[in-house]
Amino acid sequence: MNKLIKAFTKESALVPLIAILLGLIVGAVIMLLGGYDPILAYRSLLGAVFGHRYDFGETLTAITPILFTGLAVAFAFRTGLFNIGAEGQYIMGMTGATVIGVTVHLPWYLHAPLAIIVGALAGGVWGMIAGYLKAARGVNEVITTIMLNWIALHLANYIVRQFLLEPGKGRSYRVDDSASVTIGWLSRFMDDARMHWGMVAALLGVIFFYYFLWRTKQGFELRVVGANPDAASYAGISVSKSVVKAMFISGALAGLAGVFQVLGVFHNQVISAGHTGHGFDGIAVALLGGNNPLGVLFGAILFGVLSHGAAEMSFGANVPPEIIRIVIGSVIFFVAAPGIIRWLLKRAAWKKRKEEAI
Amino acid sequence: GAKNNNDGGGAASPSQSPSASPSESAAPGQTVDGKDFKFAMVTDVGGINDKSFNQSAWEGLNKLKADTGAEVKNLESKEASNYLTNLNKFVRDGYNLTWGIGFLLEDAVKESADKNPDARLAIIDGEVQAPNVASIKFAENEGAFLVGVVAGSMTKSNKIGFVGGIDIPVIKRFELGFLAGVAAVNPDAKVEINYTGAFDKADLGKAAAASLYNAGADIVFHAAGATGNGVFNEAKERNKNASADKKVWVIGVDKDQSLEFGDDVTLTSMLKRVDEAVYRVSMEMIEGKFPAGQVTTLGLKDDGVGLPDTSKANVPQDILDKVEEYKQKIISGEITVPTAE
Amino acid sequence: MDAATIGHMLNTAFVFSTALILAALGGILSERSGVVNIGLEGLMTAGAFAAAVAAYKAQEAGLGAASPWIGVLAGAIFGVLFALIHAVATVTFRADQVVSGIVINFIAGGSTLYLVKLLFDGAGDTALVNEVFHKIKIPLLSDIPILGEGLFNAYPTTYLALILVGAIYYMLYKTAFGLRLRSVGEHPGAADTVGIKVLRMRYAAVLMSGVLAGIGGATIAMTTTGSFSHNTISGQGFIALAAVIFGKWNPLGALGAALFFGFAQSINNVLQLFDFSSHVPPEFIYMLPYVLTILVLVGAVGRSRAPGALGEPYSPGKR
Amino acid sequence: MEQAKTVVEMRGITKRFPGIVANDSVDFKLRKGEIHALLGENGAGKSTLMNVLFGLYQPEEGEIFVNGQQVVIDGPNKAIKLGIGMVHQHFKLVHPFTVAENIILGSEPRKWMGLAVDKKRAGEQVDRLSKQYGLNVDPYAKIDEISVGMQQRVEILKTLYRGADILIFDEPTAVLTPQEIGELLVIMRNLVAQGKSIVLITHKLKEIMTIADSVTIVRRGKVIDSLPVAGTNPNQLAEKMVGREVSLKLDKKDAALGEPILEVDGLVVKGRQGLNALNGTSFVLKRGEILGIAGVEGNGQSELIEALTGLRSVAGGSIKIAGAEMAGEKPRTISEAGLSLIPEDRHKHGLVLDFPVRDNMVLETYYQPPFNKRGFLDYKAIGKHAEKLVKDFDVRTPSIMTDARALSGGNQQKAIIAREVDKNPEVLIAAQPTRGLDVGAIEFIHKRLVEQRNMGKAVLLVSYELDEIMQLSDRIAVIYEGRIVGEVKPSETNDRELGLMMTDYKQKQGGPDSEQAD
Ligand SMILES: Nc1ncnc2c1ncn2[C@@H]1O[C@H](COP(=O)(O)OP(=O)(O)OP(=O)(O)O)[C@@H](O)[C@H]1O
Ligand SMILES: Nc1ncnc2c1ncn2[C@@H]1O[C@H](COP(=O)(O)OP(=O)(O)OP(=O)(O)O)[C@@H](O)[C@H]1O
Ligand SMILES: [Mg+2]
Ligand SMILES: [Mg+2]
Repeated sequence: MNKLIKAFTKESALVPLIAILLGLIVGAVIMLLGGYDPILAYRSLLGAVFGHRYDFGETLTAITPILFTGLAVAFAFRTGLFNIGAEGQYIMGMTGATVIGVTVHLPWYLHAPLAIIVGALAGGVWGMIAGYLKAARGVNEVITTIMLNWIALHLANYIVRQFLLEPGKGRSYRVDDSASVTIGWLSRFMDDARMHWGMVAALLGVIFFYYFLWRTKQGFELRVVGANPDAASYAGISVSKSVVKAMFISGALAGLAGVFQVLGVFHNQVISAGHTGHGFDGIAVALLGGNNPLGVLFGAILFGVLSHGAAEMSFGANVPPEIIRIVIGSVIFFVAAPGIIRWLLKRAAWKKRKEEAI
Repeated sequence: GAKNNNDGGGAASPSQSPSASPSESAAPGQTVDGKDFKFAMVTDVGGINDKSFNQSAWEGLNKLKADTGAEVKNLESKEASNYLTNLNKFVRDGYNLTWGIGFLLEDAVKESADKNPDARLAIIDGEVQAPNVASIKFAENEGAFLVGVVAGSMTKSNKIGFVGGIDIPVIKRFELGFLAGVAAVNPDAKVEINYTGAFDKADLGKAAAASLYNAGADIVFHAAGATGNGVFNEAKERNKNASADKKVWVIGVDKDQSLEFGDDVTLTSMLKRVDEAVYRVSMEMIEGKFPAGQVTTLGLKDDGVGLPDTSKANVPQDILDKVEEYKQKIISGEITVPTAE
Repeated sequence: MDAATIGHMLNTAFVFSTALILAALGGILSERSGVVNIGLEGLMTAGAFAAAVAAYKAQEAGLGAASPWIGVLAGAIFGVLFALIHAVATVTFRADQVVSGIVINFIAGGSTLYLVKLLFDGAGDTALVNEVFHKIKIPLLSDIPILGEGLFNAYPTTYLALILVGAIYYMLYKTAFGLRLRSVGEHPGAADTVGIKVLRMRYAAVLMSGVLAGIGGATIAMTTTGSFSHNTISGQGFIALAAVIFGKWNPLGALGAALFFGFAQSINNVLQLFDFSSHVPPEFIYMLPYVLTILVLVGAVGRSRAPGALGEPYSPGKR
Repeated sequence: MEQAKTVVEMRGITKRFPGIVANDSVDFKLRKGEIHALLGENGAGKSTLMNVLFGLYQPEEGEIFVNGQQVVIDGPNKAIKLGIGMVHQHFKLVHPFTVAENIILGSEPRKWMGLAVDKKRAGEQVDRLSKQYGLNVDPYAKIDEISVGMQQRVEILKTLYRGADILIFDEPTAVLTPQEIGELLVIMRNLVAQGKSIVLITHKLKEIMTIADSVTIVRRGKVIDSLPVAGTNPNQLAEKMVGREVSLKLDKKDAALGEPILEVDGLVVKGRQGLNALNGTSFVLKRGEILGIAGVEGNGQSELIEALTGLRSVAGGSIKIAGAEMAGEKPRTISEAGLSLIPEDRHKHGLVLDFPVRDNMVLETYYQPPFNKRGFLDYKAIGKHAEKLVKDFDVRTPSIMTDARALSGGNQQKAIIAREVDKNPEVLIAAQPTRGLDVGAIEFIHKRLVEQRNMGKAVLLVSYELDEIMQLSDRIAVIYEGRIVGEVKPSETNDRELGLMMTDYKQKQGGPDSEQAD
């Protein structure tokens, strides 16, 4: 608790806040240059997120997958691995859940859990491939995960087209209702927003992330390997095993993002022409959150709020929604380069002093 | 079956000539007052300037605005989970009719319609079973048959190419119709099929076209969205220095692509009158004749698909006559064009 | 498979590879100086955007065949502008290089589309440029079997890329500038103590990577798409990054890697011409380039060794 | 005229780092043609002072005069122009480059109108310089492929190539073998003879007595004294630098030998290029003794340690700990069988620098009770344990939550020793346990090793420093080309004999078995 209080009073908490402010200012300036009204735009944005129960609910739904992929990327980072493959693991998670949701028929208390587990495993295995290739053959995980993203896309399309396709449609059959993880009463309360258990699971993911890495024996091993693999092997920790394990867990987290999109949001899987971007957004979220579980949570919220609100900005103020990517990019930029903020603050202080002197 | 019929009062049947522009077909014209009406459309990730499908739909709505004074608006989706939220934005804002453009939005339209029974929605290229939704589909196979006739008649090498986006039912209809059309006029011609796996990768389209042309094809029909831009670029590239007898052709899709890429490479295009359909159905909404709950398939009969007038530039009249002949046979039911394997 | 087919495949491979080669060269320069560059994707995006817009404007202004070259120039300039952000963040302010690279991708993706919408009345893509590059047959050389069709009937940008491979190889390994650049990436402390301006070298390298990746993006707009939209650059930057690593941070290696990717892509289309391909699900054919890449990496002996100080910001006071 | 002879004068230099005054108005004078030693505890501020002189740090206060002129040294470039060169404690060499490339870097000979580096001329220049000062390096060898001693010569050549007259050596001997040290001292004399002036930072009093003309002693950033070497002695120097009396002599009672605990027999281990790094190594270590492994670096010591600890696969032979076969076992199994290691490279192998001291203290035992409870770590127990070790071993750290990176080298080493000794091992391998440490820290560590032995444990000491081996060991085994070529008792041998055995054992044939110590 003490730590938490300290965290908010330190410069480390001030920097993200200033970074967000600066990011929004950058966005505003660009909107002004483009001839748009930033005040109206930001008001629409906030209105879109907090103005209505429905929008609030949908914002939560938008946060869920990127919270998972953000955790996935951050987890790998913590163990010394750069997982650019959250996208592919996400797709495999989707596919695993769809396969179970469509082809297996079970009572709800078995069906949904099975679909979740299989989806997470599928994502995990997909991550593990990169981990194994790194551990056994020394192949750089950056390359393999990039390649595996594309392979996952086409493999998933194949599976959907070959085994799950609803005739005449470009997508799978609908998953059984017994596999659905929507929360009916909450959706009704939220004015039909697509509420599902994924958000809860993602929050559990945050807690798992923290507890596993900092409280368990295995997490300790992974962190040692991440921080100094040489020292790890001197301490009797198997580096290869750790790498595989870490990529499995990271992949499973990303896979869960896909699982809950299928079971909670779409209820089917389409033959997809390209990547969703959730995996890549996960990298941004992880970085925004400094690879800390709590930071990732805040990062995902910020990211989710901004991107969900972007549609309303273009709806209400006619601003191209791309502006939000510039805002998010700038925020990450200022978070990553606190030196710039300090420099700006110093200049501001210096100027003030000069003015006072005159 | 019932769902494939447009017998809901015949309201959705456009009745003009194939190459008619929306303005000519707008029979009621300025006399209709739509000032109190609000229309909207939601696209997938492509956006309204995709030079084909979405753009066509948006043109239809803008025409409506010009003719009736109705308010129109669009939103493009950044990813699949935005489809529903974007549709709902309009539905909740009291829009009279909200369009989902493309089969990808089918499920979202269904869900929005179920949750908002008082709202009116419509879907292009999809089929939604709901009392407050109008579904508009196209018989792409019929149109593709006709361009197949053109290709089969005009190929010199007896090799023809087809570049598809992704192997999904809609595109399959293009492929099968095209194959049938070629086979009808030129059983000796061989059609090489190449699916690129994407609708948005011009580089893949270019490479696919290159391999088809290298393999001897002189005409390539694409049904691949923006991937098809690569097909055009490859053809242009080849024609730049080629002698007249080595000239290659592209058959465009959705819109009259000769307007974009020029007559020198565009042999003809397989039109899909999304603009017309959007305009029509919206107009019916204003007139109080919205075909709610109906699935309308627009084929040759309804001029929902067909060839543009500009085909004259490259396709000789005798072949166009043949095309017209086949068109009548399809309309009369003498020929049935396959829709699926 | 006959010689002509192989020649055609090689030709297609070069079309794919050109942008990858250029961007990978950019990646090499940046990373050889010790600055990780996952912003290649964004730099290429900026380059493709600028090229499409500038070439379009040039074409409108009646500049004709010079238009694509103006596009390439604009691509280089835009690439540098975005690379400058990366350089300021990572070199001056010592921001995490990975983070900064991701930021470049974000901002480049967002701002180019924003500008497209501003410039083209809300459209999601630029107007089509008709004045694009055309393949140039080199007399005599293009008559060589296989290679003639494969290599000597190519876009001017392909020749440019190949020349740059040689030039950058020479620069890195034969000139004093190259020696210093590499030393800065291996051991900035060592470079500093012999009086090399570490930060200045890194700026130079990162900015050059902006030029090259920008040109790389421009070649895509000026040869394959003829326009710019949200997916003109979709993943090529990451593949180029893979080529940097696969090619062991060496220009020749990266050339080989980029060609390999291009070739694997072109196999794709050729395979579909064979009758047996109708028995293979197309998805497996699409996967092929990526699967092949992984297999080759697994088979390749020897781990690649990254520049010693890659990813480490340099501050003179730190040990 | 004293002024004329002074080449460098630093006056009132103050350099602060966050939370510490590294140099507190330090005065320092270097005369032409002298070797001037800088002496002080770890963290006293020696390197900082010299980094200021070399322009790497800017002092907050103070003035610098070079050859009587006041100068501002705002970067190494300036220092180089002033004729100052520095051989850093941690070499500043670009490893994938060749020797010549490293030397010419930054001022390369050119050809083709400056376009290309003239590598041939570079090689010739390096060759010439190397011969002139008797340095004997191969200009075309890669840094990766040459020994540490050679690397240091490259550093020296770098300064000479740039025309340095004032050379700074920061702990040059910490990483060298006795042979290399001897050669370095010759080189330094050579340099002085050719008119260069040298600042020598070292912790080894013996070296100061041997080679230096004057010595300046620093403690906690302040100069304590500056005096000619003639007329002082090691004990006096040690006292001045630590501020208390230090016993340079180790009290050690006779060994009480127990049964054999570590038996290595015919050990064969593959090295880098498929050659055998260990070639049938055999020795026996008994309870209650310290066995010193003496040898020139690169004769299989690293491989021996890695094989013993399970980090490297064994191609043949056997390793028995307390009678149980351990060859080919996993590191953890071996560790649990009672083997502990103080690794040679504390930053790379011994510590996770970005982890707090607390976590580093359980790096090998985190999975055992009471630290691990059913898969979960008990940080209370771990913290308590760390507090105890920090106290018992006098690890100077602000808190157990301080990152290991922030500790000084001596304290990092103490932390490692605390951890390893606390495991209560049957066999403790200490590899270079005091490299780079000051006399105070060395004294502490040596005492701990002897303590272990007195408790009936076995200690295997691997060191390249003959002094340390001679002082600590009960028995010395000499390793040469992957084989134990002789065993002697320290009381029955001397530096010269050991040195000979280490370099060419054939002269002492008949040794290994007949000399068996009992
Ligand atoms: N870059 C730095 N940042 C912060 N503090 C530093 C830095 N360098 C040195 N210090 C501090 O300055 C003090 C003096 O360090 P210095 O390296 O000069 O010691 P030293 O006498 O060379 O020690 P050693 O014998 O271990 O080499 C140390 O206590 C350390 O805390
Ligand atoms: N980045 C840093 N920030 C703060 N203090 C530092 C930093 N690097 C080193 N120090 C300080 O420098 C001091 C000495 O460190 P140094 O590495 O010189 O120790 P050392 O005894 O010379 O060890 P070794 O010889 O093994 O390197 C320590 O007290 C440490 O606090
Ligand atoms: Mg020091
Ligand atoms: Mg030291």
